[in-house]
Amino acid sequence: MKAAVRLKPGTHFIEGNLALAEGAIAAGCRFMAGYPITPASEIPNRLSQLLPTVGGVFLQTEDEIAAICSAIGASWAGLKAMTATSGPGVSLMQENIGLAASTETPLVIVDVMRFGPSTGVPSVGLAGDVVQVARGSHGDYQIIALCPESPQEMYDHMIRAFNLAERFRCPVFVLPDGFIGHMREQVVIPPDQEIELAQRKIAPAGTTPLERQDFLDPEVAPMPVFGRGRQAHVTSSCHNGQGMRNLTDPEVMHAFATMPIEKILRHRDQIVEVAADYAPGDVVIVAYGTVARSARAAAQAARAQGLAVGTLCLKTLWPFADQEVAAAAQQARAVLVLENNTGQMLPYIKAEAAAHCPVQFLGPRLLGQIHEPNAVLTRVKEMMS
Amino acid sequence: MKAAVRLKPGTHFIEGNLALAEGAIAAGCRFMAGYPITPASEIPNRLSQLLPTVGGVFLQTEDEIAAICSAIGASWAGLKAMTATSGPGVSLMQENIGLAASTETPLVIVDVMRFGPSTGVPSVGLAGDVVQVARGSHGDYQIIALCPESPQEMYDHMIRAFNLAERFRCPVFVLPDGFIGHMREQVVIPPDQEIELAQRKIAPAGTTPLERQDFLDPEVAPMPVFGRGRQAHVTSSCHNGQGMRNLTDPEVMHAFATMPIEKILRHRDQIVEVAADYAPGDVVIVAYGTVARSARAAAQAARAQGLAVGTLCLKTLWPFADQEVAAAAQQARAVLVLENNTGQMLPYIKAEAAAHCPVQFLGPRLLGQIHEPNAVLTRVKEMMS
Amino acid sequence: MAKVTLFPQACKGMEDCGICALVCPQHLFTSSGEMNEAGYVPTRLTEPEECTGCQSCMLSCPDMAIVVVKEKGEEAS
Amino acid sequence: MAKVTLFPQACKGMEDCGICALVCPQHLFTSSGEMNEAGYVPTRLTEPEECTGCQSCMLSCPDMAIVVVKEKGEEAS
Amino acid sequence: MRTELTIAGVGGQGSITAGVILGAAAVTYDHQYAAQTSAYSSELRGGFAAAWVVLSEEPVLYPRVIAPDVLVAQAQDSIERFAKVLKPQGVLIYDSDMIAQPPAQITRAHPVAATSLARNEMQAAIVANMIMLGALCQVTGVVSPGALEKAIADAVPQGKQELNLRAFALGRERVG
Amino acid sequence: MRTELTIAGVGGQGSITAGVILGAAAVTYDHQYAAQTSAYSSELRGGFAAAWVVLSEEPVLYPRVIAPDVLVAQAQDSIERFAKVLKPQGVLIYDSDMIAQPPAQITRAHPVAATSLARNEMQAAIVANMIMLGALCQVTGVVSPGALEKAIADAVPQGKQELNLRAFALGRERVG
Amino acid sequence: MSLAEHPLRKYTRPHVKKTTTCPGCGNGIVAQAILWAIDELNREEGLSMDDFVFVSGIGCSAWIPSPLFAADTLHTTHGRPIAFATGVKLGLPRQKVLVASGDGDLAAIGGNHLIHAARRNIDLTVVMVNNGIYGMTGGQTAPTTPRGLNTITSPYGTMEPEFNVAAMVAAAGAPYVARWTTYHPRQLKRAIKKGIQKQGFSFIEAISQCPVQYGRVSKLGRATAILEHFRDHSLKLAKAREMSEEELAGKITVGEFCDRQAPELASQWSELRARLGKEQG
Amino acid sequence: MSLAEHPLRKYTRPHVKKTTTCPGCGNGIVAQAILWAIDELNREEGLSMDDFVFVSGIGCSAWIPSPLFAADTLHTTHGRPIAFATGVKLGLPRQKVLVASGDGDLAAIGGNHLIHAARRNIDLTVVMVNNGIYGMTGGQTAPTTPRGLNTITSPYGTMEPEFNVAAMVAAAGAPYVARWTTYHPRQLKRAIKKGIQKQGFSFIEAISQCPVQYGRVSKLGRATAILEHFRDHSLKLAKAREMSEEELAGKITVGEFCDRQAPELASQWSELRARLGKEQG
Ligand SMILES: Cc1ncc(C[n+]2csc(CCOP(=O)(O)OP(=O)(O)O)c2C)c(N)n1
Ligand SMILES: Cc1ncc(C[n+]2csc(CCOP(=O)(O)OP(=O)(O)O)c2C)c(N)n1
Ligand code: SF4
Ligand code: SF4
Ligand code: SF4
Ligand code: SF4
Ligand code: SF4
Ligand code: SF4
Ligand SMILES: [Mg+2]
Ligand SMILES: [Mg+2]
Repeated sequence: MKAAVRLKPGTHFIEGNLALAEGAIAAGCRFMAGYPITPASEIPNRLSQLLPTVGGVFLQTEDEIAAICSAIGASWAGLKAMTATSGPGVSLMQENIGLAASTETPLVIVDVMRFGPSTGVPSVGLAGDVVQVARGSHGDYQIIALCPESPQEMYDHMIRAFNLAERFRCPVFVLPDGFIGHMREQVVIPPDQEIELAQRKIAPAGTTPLERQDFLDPEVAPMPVFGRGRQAHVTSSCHNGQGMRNLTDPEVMHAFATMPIEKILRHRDQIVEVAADYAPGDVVIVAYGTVARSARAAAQAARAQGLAVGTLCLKTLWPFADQEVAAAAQQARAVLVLENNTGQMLPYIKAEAAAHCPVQFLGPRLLGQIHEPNAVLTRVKEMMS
Repeated sequence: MKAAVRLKPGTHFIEGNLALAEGAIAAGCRFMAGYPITPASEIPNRLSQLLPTVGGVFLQTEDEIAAICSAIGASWAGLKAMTATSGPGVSLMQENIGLAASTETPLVIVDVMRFGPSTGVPSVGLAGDVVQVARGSHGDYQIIALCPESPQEMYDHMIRAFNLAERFRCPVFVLPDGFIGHMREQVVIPPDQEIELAQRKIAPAGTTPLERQDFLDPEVAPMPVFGRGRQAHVTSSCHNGQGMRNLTDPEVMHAFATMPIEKILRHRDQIVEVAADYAPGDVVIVAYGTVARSARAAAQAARAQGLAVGTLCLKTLWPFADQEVAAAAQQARAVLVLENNTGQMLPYIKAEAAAHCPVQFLGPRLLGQIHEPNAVLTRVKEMMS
Repeated sequence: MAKVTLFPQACKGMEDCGICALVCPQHLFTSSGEMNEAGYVPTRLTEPEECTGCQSCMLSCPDMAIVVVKEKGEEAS
Repeated sequence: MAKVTLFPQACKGMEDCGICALVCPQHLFTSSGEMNEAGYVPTRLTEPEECTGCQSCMLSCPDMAIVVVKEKGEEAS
Repeated sequence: MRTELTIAGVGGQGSITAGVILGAAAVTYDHQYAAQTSAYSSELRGGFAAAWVVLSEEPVLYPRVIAPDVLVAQAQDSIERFAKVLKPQGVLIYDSDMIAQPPAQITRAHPVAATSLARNEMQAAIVANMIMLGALCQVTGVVSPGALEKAIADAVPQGKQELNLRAFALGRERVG
Repeated sequence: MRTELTIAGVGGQGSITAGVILGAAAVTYDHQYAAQTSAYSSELRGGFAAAWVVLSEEPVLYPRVIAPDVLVAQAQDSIERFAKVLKPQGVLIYDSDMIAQPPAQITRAHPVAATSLARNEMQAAIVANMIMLGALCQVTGVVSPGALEKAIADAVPQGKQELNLRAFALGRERVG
Repeated sequence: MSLAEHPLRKYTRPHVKKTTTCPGCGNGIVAQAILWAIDELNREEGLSMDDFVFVSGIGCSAWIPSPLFAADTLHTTHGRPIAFATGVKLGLPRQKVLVASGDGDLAAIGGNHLIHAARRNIDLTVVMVNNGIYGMTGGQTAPTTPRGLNTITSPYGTMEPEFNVAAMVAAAGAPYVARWTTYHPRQLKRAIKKGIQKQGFSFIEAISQCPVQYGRVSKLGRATAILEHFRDHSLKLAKAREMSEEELAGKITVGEFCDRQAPELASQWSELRARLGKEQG
Repeated sequence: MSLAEHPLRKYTRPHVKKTTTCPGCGNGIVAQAILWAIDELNREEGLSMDDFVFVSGIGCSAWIPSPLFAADTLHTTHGRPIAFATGVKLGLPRQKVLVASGDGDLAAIGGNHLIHAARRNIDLTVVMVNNGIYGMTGGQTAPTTPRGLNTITSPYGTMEPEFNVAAMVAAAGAPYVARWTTYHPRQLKRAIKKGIQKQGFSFIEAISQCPVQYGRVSKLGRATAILEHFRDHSLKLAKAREMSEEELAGKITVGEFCDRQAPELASQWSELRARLGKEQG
């Protein structure tokens, strides 16, 4: 095969997974390790064509565990690295998602979510992995997760994901469902020079661990990437500020567990993104991903009928938009939570909203199908009456 | 080695992990597959001695994935089966936890929780896996999880866990932390004949899948265990009421995902167990596991000082004790949540309580150490003032 | 001497499969020219009497669309 | 001829380890009888002049507690 | 205005390709917005295949087709699956070689003998979908012919463009 | 009444075994409740080892020792780690072979020359911990001697019982 | 003569009228080879489908027993069938447990279970369909893909060498290992039969055609073209052992890699339980 | 002469004054063998610690490079070091990437990464410490435990045979495979050096003593007793190949299992990127 070529700047009509792959290249991704799985396979399929043309590497691993581990390895080698999979792959990656979080490794993990549990229905999308990406590994840790609702956002979120991963030295998930992954829509690709890219801070030349605060820096610490003589000491065991293993000092333990969480939460305002469109007294529909589109369509229809209905669409799922949800609930007459699953984010939303207004939940009529705007409207009217 | 012998009925002073192993044998466990890991290793160590003496099998597998898979296989072979591990092992098992849930396989999974994330501090206990056991696999599913707070409960909960697994055909977790796993305390072992054991319902002889409702029975369906000519058709793909794969019918999909959840939620009153000790107007401390003991000690001290303080200790973590928490919050002046982690169950508790009273969280002063009753008392007093 | 029975409804067709035609040492298979319910054009036997009963077609057919019964109670080898 | 240097603070002791004593073809190692800071009783060389400089002890010591320098600039083999 | 279209057939007829080209034409050359989804069964033969396209002058919010304004049916199976959800005043464009009689309640039904035209006039059964696209363009005008022609040229392999464009033109001419 | 005890030493001195036996005696033969926890460093030599025991007539709620009523110290290191948390009126029992001078603020300090007694009188350095247990029993009476004797017999290997029981008795006699 | 009269139909679920594999797919040939082997064992030793548990993973080849075979079948997760089968066998030591799955399933993601089951020597019969590709997910590289081939995820040519799975499984300790192609249905059947009869771990690699995905990326196209390739490039192991690596390039070695005796795990467990049960009792 | 004057101390982190392994543990011998090999390469080819990345898993043996070695070190999760190392190598093709870890880590839970890295032939040097046991978790059976031995999780005797890891890795495709014991520190050093120099996947199995756990369960006890066992039971591969299986029982075969040339993955990637970069540019 001759060298594949990236899509030119301009408007394209492409499926979400392809938009995501183009976004990865534009974001500076130079390493992907992956294992095929429906409905994410178009991502490795495409990146195996593109990566070597921009000096990158694509590795099809023996399984998803090897995929995330080699992506982490490549990140420590200094490359912007990613993997892409679906729920079963994320389940297998859980142990090393924790490693990435606790070693503060920049990494982008794409989960094109499919109908679960277990093998389920590979070709049908469902937002069933939204809590597993944040809480599926053992212990306390914090990741970032973005949730696109269109092929355009699949492109845009990849750039944001790599930027956040580099900026905060942490794993960042991009969480489309299979429906968006396979849907085609207009995608505007900007010229490279208009794309702002973040690069990780790298530990200054010549420093060795004892001179640095590599891990437990309360701010995000510069990363001692490999191959530059910095004698990085990276370990998934509890370690002190220099990265040195320490399994006895309670202060070190506490910091080991909490610092990588707090460095993200402290910057939550730079990370958390919502699309808020509501007024005081509205019934506010809270939604994310594919069904955020149902929410907005329903609100549009409601307003056309003169009803006070607003929306709060979560673009980041993690860190959770606690303040934004609470703010909406404070002004709202009631909150209606739409989720393309049995209500996984509901407790998190309710925890922030329930003190302020009634909270109800609406799943799709049948799991695997997305909410029809009419069904949402009907429920909103019931809530109002 | 000569045949090992079980502990005799009576009072023993033993560590939690040994109590748990004895409980497993008493519960009728006849298959364990496992992989050593601190702080759970005493369980395989002991069960490898005991199981063959009662006609059972112990298999040390190549990894934790194989452990859960062979335990599921053994369960379909008709044995009461279990595995035991710690957080890293649960992370690796996630994919097949989903399989067990969706194929409705009776299975007991012990997670002796250790300080995480990642390798963390193996020898220090921490309740860091309480959400991962319920939400760490992809898709929507429901498990049962019990949370012992003493070696005695490690024994008792194992019997309950096997009974619930058999009764509801689902994976049941037992979730001590490493502190309880390694702590020694009095354990009263009853004579076998006083222990009530549940056995799974087995599909009637001679039936083939087409004559049964194996999977999607709204009640818990009889299990067509292997080796009895029932031509069981077991699959982790979406399947219909006869267990036959079906990836196109939306009604089948919906039922595939929701039935195994609802069969448990419908019987939540038989499953959910709390220890409630509060009066109207109390500050109610909600806690579970090791730190439930801190909660009760603090409440005892508070009452001795004439303060209105009560406790609600969760014995089952999943299904979540939503009604019990809401009921407590309705009567409470305020709720104080103690967790031996950074607040993983907090959103679930707050979601039910926040509409009724203020909710606060208190973690241990340093993660890895448990709450001292005095620290709890101080916070309670602050909440009262 | 052998009796070959074809199940044209099970056959996935000469054009898409055609394995029987490849493996028959007597070259007895050809297209039947008629579409079955599934949309494939199954094979047919040109000269059944030339069949040696070798059963290669039966063993190689991926869709259990062929049975060859040897006469005089011979067994599959 | 060779010069053997021992680092008794690094040694984990004749009783618990004793590998140098096993591998020395000249049987030159014995217990020093004195406990080091870590609580082990390190080895010592009985007759340093008998050492052939074979370096077996150095290569086999798990705790980098022995250095053998050959004289006349010989190299480790 | 939001227009919902369904293009359906059996595997191998190119219904999904037609849907993709329709969306691409609208977005790339007609300054419209489009969202396109699809489904197909796993059988190589005899299964079903369908593309759904939502067209609009504004960004499409709800991306699925609920009740199509236009149904393009390439097989009897498509009628059985989708005729019942067609909007009351909806348009049906159907391959009259494959569908003998459209349901009576559909008042705006336009036949085109796509299969036989493709076979006999184009010597390429494979371009029946382009004939259907031409018919769709002619009857509904939801996307301009020029835009569709450019999108077809983009989508088909080098050397096959002329054939496909001729089929598209034929569909525009011969639709009833 | 709740009694908190800490038994500490360096690896190999058997402090944890002593703690386990203490708890077992209380629970199995003395009708008390006990919760016992422990910690040790990974070094084979020179590390630290400690057992914590909470004794009570009622079930033990909070299972950790916060401020011990009794500290059994088998090494200087144990004093450094734990003397500061000993309750103001707390009891210290220490191996006077290992610890020259207990901290002045500890008023109730009881020496016992466990190491030398074990070596010289028992010809078994390993039973120093039993001597300490005897001393503890004698000084505090938190668990009855009979219960401790039975628990020791349960815990040690066949054939070593007599030796250990003698050491226990010696500790009771010789504590200062 | 109705469909039901095919002699193997007595071993298949009555409501499964047709396979969902693509036309010409080798999976059907492997499925039949298994059933013909069982048919012979039925006639010779009285074994029936009730004596079997079939376990498979995820992938096209994993559909061989499930839902087709009228027996206990366990269709598991990708890569794990051997691990599940191990539990089944230890729980039901008298059942015959047969695993049928793909090369990606058993030798890529499932490789660890494969080598450890071989080492343990647990009495399973594993039939691995090696079609050199990931069929189900659409033509990506498998560890078994020949070096140089352009696949969907190796568009510039596969850089990694083809996995000699049978040889590695033999080296891992399996007592019975054989390899045949779908062009050798009789030998395949015989090897599977021998595998079932063997008390111990047996591994049968069936080189097979995936006309749709492998046919596409290799440009061999049709099933028959791939079968012709098998016919023209197969080489008996005995002969291959005398040849140099260069001479063997592009060849498919077929035959029995090993056939030896070794203590089997499930039966050792039965003995131990019997012994300890007596000691206890 | 202070501690720092040990000639290998220039390769270790200055603040790591002592190892935390048990007395007599073979891990220290293996650590030294690696450093002596590097020391020779330093003198002969000018390689320095800055040219290396060391990767390990979890287990006692995984502590060999971490925290001791003064270089980039990556201490990962149990079983996964080879997978991490693969990413490191592809990202930094000019670095030498060396994996040192235990038998449980690399051959039990990590077996799949091991065989696939061997097959892929990616330029890593893997040093596997085979102490026949799970040391860190307290003496449970490892796949490398000899049949019959009573361990903590096989109290009635291990029923599974001992894994011949080196032979399997060679069968999986590794171009360089050798096995020595800690009684052979010179040969071990030479094999590691050769492995580092080899462009391709090299695997060095170091049979080693765990006096604490293996010593306990085997009743061999002390480090020196286990080393004597190695001394008395080691057998050169060339000789072993002429012997029957029975004669080989209980023997430890040592030597080079293979040493061959094959296209390496990371360098193929470098070539591909160069080629496509040109086509693009
Ligand atoms: C954990 C997980 N990863 C990936 C997949 C997606 N997947 C399904 S089948 C398959 C590969 C199938 O290849 P193979 O086993 O060779 O079977 P074939 O289809 O070629 O017969 C993959 C990667 C999955 N189902 N689960
Ligand atoms: C996923 C996971 N499972 C289990 C463990 C526990 N664990 C730590 S080290 C180890 C085995 C170590 O054995 P080996 O690799 O042979 O190293 P050794 O200690 O013998 O050198 C195990 C099972 C773990 N850390 N992570
Ligand atoms: S049995 Fe043999 S000869 Fe007869 S049709 Fe089949 S393949 Fe041809
Ligand atoms: S082999 Fe079978 S399916 Fe294939 S063409 Fe012949 S009869 Fe039909
Ligand atoms: S160098 Fe050789 S002879 Fe000298 S002390 Fe060491 S082992 Fe003995
Ligand atoms: S080999 Fe080293 S550590 Fe061991 S006894 Fe000798 S000098 Fe000490
Ligand atoms: S894709 Fe390939 S392996 Fe799968 S069924 Fe079709 S031909 Fe067979
Ligand atoms: S337990 Fe064994 S392997 Fe681990 S450090 Fe001690 S002697 Fe070495
Ligand atoms: Mg395959
Ligand atoms: Mg080991």
